[in-house]
Amino acid sequence: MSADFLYGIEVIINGLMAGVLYALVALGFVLIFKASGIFNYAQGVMALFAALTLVGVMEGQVPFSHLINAVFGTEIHHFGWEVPALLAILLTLCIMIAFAWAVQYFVFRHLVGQEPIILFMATIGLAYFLEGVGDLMWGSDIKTLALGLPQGGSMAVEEWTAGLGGDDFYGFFIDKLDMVATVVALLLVAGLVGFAQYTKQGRAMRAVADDHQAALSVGISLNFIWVLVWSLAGLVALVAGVMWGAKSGVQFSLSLIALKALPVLMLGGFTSIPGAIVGGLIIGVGEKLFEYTIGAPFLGGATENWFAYMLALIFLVFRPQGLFGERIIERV
Amino acid sequence: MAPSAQSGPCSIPALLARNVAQHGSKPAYREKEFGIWQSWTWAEAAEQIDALACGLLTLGADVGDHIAITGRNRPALYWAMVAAQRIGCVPVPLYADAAAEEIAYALDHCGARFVVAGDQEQVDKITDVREGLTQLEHIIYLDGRGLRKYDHTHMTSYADVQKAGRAAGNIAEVNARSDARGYDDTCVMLYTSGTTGRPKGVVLSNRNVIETSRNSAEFDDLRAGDEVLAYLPMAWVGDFIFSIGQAMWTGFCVNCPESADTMQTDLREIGPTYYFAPPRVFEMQLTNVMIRMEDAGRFKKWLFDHFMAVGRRVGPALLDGKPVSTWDRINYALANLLVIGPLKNTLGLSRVRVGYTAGEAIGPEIFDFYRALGINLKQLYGQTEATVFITQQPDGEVRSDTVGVPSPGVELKIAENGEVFYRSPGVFVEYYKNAESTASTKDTEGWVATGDAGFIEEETGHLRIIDRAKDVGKMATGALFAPKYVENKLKFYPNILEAVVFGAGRDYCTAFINIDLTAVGNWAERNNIAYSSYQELSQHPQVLNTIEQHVAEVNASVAADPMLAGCQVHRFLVLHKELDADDGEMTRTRKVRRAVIAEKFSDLVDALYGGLSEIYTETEVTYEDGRKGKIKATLDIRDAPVIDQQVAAE
Amino acid sequence: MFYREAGDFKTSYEADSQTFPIAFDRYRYWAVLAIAFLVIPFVINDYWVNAIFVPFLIYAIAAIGLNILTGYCGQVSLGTGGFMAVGAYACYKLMTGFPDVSIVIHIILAGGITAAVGAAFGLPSLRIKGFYLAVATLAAQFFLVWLFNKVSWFYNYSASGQINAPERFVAGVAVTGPNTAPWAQYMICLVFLTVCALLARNLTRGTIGRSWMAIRDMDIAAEIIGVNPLKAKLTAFAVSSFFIGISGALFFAVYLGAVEVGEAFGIQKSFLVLFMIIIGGLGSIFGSFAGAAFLVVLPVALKVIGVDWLDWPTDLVAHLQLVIVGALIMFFLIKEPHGLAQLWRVTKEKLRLWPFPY
Amino acid sequence: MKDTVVPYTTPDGRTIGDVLMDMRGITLRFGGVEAIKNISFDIREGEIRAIIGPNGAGKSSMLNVISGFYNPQDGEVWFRGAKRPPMKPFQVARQGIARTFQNIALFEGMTVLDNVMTGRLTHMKTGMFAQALWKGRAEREETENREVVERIIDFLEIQAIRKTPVGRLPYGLKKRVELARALAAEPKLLLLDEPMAGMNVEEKEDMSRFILDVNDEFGTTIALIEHDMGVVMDISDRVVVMDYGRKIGDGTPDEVRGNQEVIDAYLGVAHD
Repeated sequence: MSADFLYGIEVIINGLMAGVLYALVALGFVLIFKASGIFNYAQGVMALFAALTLVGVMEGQVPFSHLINAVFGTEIHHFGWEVPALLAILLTLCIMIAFAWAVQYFVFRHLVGQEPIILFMATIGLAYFLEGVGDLMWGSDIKTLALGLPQGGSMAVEEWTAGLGGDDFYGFFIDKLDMVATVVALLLVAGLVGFAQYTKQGRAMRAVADDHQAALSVGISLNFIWVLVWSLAGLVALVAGVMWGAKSGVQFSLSLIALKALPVLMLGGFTSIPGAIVGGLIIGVGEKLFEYTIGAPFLGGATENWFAYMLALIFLVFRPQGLFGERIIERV
Repeated sequence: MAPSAQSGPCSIPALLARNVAQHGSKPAYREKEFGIWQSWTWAEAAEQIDALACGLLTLGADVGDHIAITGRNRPALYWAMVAAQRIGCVPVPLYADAAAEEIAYALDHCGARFVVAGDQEQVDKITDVREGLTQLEHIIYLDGRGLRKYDHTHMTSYADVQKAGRAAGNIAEVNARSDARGYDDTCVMLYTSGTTGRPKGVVLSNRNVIETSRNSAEFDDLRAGDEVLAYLPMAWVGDFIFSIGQAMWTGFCVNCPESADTMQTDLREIGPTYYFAPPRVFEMQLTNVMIRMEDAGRFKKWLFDHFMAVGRRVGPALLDGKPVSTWDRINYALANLLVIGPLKNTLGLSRVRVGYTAGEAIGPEIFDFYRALGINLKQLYGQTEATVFITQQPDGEVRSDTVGVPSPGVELKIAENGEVFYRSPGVFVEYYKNAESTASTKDTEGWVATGDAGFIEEETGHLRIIDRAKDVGKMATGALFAPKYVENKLKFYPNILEAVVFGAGRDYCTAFINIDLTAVGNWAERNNIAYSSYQELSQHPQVLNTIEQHVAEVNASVAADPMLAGCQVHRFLVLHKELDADDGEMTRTRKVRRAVIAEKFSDLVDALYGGLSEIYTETEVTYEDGRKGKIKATLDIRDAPVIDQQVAAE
Repeated sequence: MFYREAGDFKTSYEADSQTFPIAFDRYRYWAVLAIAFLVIPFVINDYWVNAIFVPFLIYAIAAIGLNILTGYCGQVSLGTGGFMAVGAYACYKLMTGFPDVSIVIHIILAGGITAAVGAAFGLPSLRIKGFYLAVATLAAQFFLVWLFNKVSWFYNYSASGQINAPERFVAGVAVTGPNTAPWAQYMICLVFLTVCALLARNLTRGTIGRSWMAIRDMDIAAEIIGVNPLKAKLTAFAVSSFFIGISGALFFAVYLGAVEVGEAFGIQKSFLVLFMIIIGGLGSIFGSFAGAAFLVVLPVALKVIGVDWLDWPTDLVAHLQLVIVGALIMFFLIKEPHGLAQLWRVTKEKLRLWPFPY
Repeated sequence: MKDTVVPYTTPDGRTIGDVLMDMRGITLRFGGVEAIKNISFDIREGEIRAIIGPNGAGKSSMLNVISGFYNPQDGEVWFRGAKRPPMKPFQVARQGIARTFQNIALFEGMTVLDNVMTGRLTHMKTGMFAQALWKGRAEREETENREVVERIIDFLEIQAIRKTPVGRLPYGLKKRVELARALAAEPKLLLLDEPMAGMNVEEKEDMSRFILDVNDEFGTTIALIEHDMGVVMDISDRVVVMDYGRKIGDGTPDEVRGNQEVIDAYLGVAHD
């Protein structure tokens, strides 16, 4: 097999793995959107916040230390202990759940029945708010997330695949972390789907998604469901945050993965879990391939920034409801 | 001072011509229609009038014909009156809300050949009674809405008549006719809403209208550039003088509201500088203000009460040009900025330079409220036969209890029975086709009986109306007995709903009082005084004390006028039931039936004069469902403090 | 309280439908204009110009633009930053390409070019609605920024990848370039803002404005009364982009002087302007001003209080600002979806009814 | 025209003229469902034409075909003597067909005046640049159209609420404002979708009066849907009766009343 072709395969594989992560983030959106009709722009910032918190907890940072120091002229920074990763993750999860409750209680409870666009703008506000809070709590300096996840390319794969091509082919370069991430993401996706399908809360969640009134009438508490989905979104955010954070450090740009997820959703449809997954994969592969074949050689690279959007945009014009989204029928 | 027929314009059309010449491009009429104030300059108005006049000629109107006009206040209808005068006809405005048969009577009585009707409603009323009216030839309607399908053989739209007129080109004829109008020719005929018997057609000459208009305009220095809101019935002499007489004389602008129910907003938009309203209108406005202020926040409420108090203290003084301390002036300026100014503005009265009220007595607190706002609200006394003005209040001499000094050119005299007579250039020509009523009202020297009893205060020269002359009686002492006068004074107290004063042929006056359940009830609640029934409340000692104070105050003010000092209430009792039309004690229009009451409660009357201190009585009452029942009660009889007349005189 | 409307009546539809029907408002409007044009230029100094006035004036133009699209026509756009960039780069190319044409022409042309680009990106709005569209406009944002980054023709192949505004004059006075007098910067922005505001007002009060609002309130009903949705939406996009383009041009040429597209016109810009109209008031020209003023003054105020008075570290204050802005957005969306403009309207009504409560 | 018709005069003196709109064999399907099955009927100038029928009879679908929301799979729509190609609603509007909706479709964000002014959009031609300058052409056009609108506002007696945002209005008034907006377009054909739905008795009487007045004063041709028989029979000249997408009756109210099929299908329903 020719090297170019094989490199193409490699690109696709990497694309697929990136796609899984996109899908993961996109899932966070879909969960909330299905249940509450809210398009949660803050998803990305939630990931950032989760990662920041995780790091902060592990390192035993004092929350809001900057603020406290500034106000009281103290000089405190750390509690002086370190928290083991797993415990830290649990703590972070609790915080994310508390956050989910707060969001529901203070914001969206008051916006029930508003147009989607209003809710969307509210989440943009939320994103700003949360980013500010995160920075206030843990400071805005870039942090490294040391969970001991494997780093660098996987020699095993490389050697194992080197044989496939001729002399000018050195085997697939695949990042270990990406592999881990892919596995985790797949597990999480599976878990979520399972949750939605087979648990009582999951079924309630879907009921709410289908029809609020009906759900109410069978005694499902909307508030509870909404807090639940926000919590799940928090979980997703945490995982995504960990993966991305471990990959490229915990910093503001992390919050931009939300922007990555948007086209995924437009492609897959805002209301479809499988859509999110497929969409994620398409985007992941698509942008990598485009960059590899056209972007880098002809357009000066860095086309990932917009390719996904263009793809989604063109796609939308022909199929506004996305791949798997329910058909939008206009009543007169 | 009255100019002879030669000098100056001697008819409304002549005045119109003068206005066109003097301020042809100034606004003469406005009407709120289609969302904006449609405006006509004097020149434009004159053109409209001419067109209609010519049109009427084509319809064959002859000199001396009567042309009836009915509908709500609209410029086009005012033009119709002038157009009629242009061609030597007599305009006869009718009450728009009059019933069909009343209209039928008027049309038949004046033998109108043409009617200018405002809209479908008016047209329908006329067509209903048309058979009876032999002379009626043609109906001219203004608003064609819903009239499309009507038989148009004897009906034309206002616009079409004008079109015909513009086409006919017989303006010369029109001018000839209006030039022929003399100073003593009929200007307008107005039907007095007859309280007794048939309405009478009061004939007013150009002299009447023009001279009263001129005098009254000079009296209040009305000028071109003033704004009035024409919303009172066109058939009422007041509206004719304000909206045609004075408007034509001074050349000020007449504004017509969009409809009756938008009157308040339209008033606010126009902000008239010269404003007339009967007391009930002012009263209604005041009540609205108070009700709306009830819902205001605590601070606003406090602000309002505080600064209205300032206003009440300072406002009238400022209006009357009395000396006011600088501190008060500052206070008032502040009040004006924070409360009074905005309030006047929302009421639409902030530009009022001269305001008049007339027709019935106005409550002092109402009167003072508007004076406190710095609105120059004055009272006048007049009637159709006088072309409105008999007396009016000059600036700086305004009081709620007089109707002012004789208007320019008016002479007054008081007959020994107290009836007021006047003589003036405004005195009407005659009652149309009714010589004997004319004779009975107007004597050979031109003195006219008003039918009201009153007297003139020596020191001020102000006229004070006591009562209808026929209701004024004599007491045993020979002193004047004017129950209504006293009753009104009593009724101005919110606590007192009704009062009936006795004393005709007696030595002194006594009174029945009805408490106002809402007012007194509130008071009782505030001072947590328990009561189970109207009756119990009415006999509560504290209530009686309050009422006694009121009576005392009334006595004091009554005693101030020597002529009436005899009418002070010496003894009174508070009735145990409300006087009620169902029990025949009042008319449906809530006027007390003195005789009936005196007869029904004879025991109480006797007790009052018999010097008892309390009396037990049983009264038959009718409940809502018509059942009859008896209520028993023991009523206190109180002696009210009176001021000795000799003392008062000194 | 200060309103005296009695006698302020209308005798023509022109008078009835004028921008400030109430005399009192009219006088206030003229007063503001007079101060803006005749007083401020003479008292203003460099700090105020750069910290408050020029940014305010420029953002106000952008806010008006976005408000036309979002507030009046109901199409949410997150591409504002990108469109501002178009304006900026168009202006730059024109300035460098035709040095002897007046800068004013350039800025207007820049607006026109942006209008074209905007209309192009508006095309999807026919098929996709609500926040689907909002997300779609992000495509514009990213694509455009990428474009101006990668294609060096746009920045005349300069090594830094930056664009720098050469010195240009209006009536002999330098309005761009390093040695521009503060008052000159202020004046040119003020003039553009005033004109833009007037144009916007005229468009929104008339036929086009009504078809926009019809589309916003109920697109089906709009169609049934004869509004062509394509035309309405595209005109909205075009007009909106025109204003945004002008603001972008001014932002680059007059305010910053030198621009690196990523940081000057990133997605944060899009959000900033969106926030301005949310806080200021959707569907209100005045709201655009209020919002712009608010979000321009807020950081300065925070900085003055936080850094200068309490001497906290700058980054801390910056974070606080994020929190406050975010919270405000949510607050307004919950409590007062029509923003400061609505608050203003309510107050005005109260003053007109004074002393009555209703 | 398929068949020539003689103009005639109604008892109350209105002239009913030529065929204005002719629906020929209209069939409309949603997926498998046939909402309208091969229906033909015509609407003549100056008449009040009612389409009645029980719920789900396909009345609204028929109205939506006329106003261009749905394009029928089979059949032809003839308007003013010409076959109408498939059109978008706004093109239909520009042909001079205005309508109201059963569940009011007003622009809640605007005042009554602005709402009614939108009805004039099809009559307003000034270009964007002229509008941006406002003074001159745009302002003149605005004023001219405002005059028309004000007369309609006056006609429907909604002067008092001229400047109120429609959001604040009660249901009955909203219906009237929507009628005003439709009238403002000075349509050749006015479609009313259940104009009296959800109204109390005297509101219904008012609305009937207005409909008759409109038809009388402006000579507007009116087609209306209503399932309250009583009102329809009083005000309409001719009635089409639909049931399950079929036409089961067509003629004057009296003829329709007589029609056995109608009685079975419809009045039976109406009685219980």
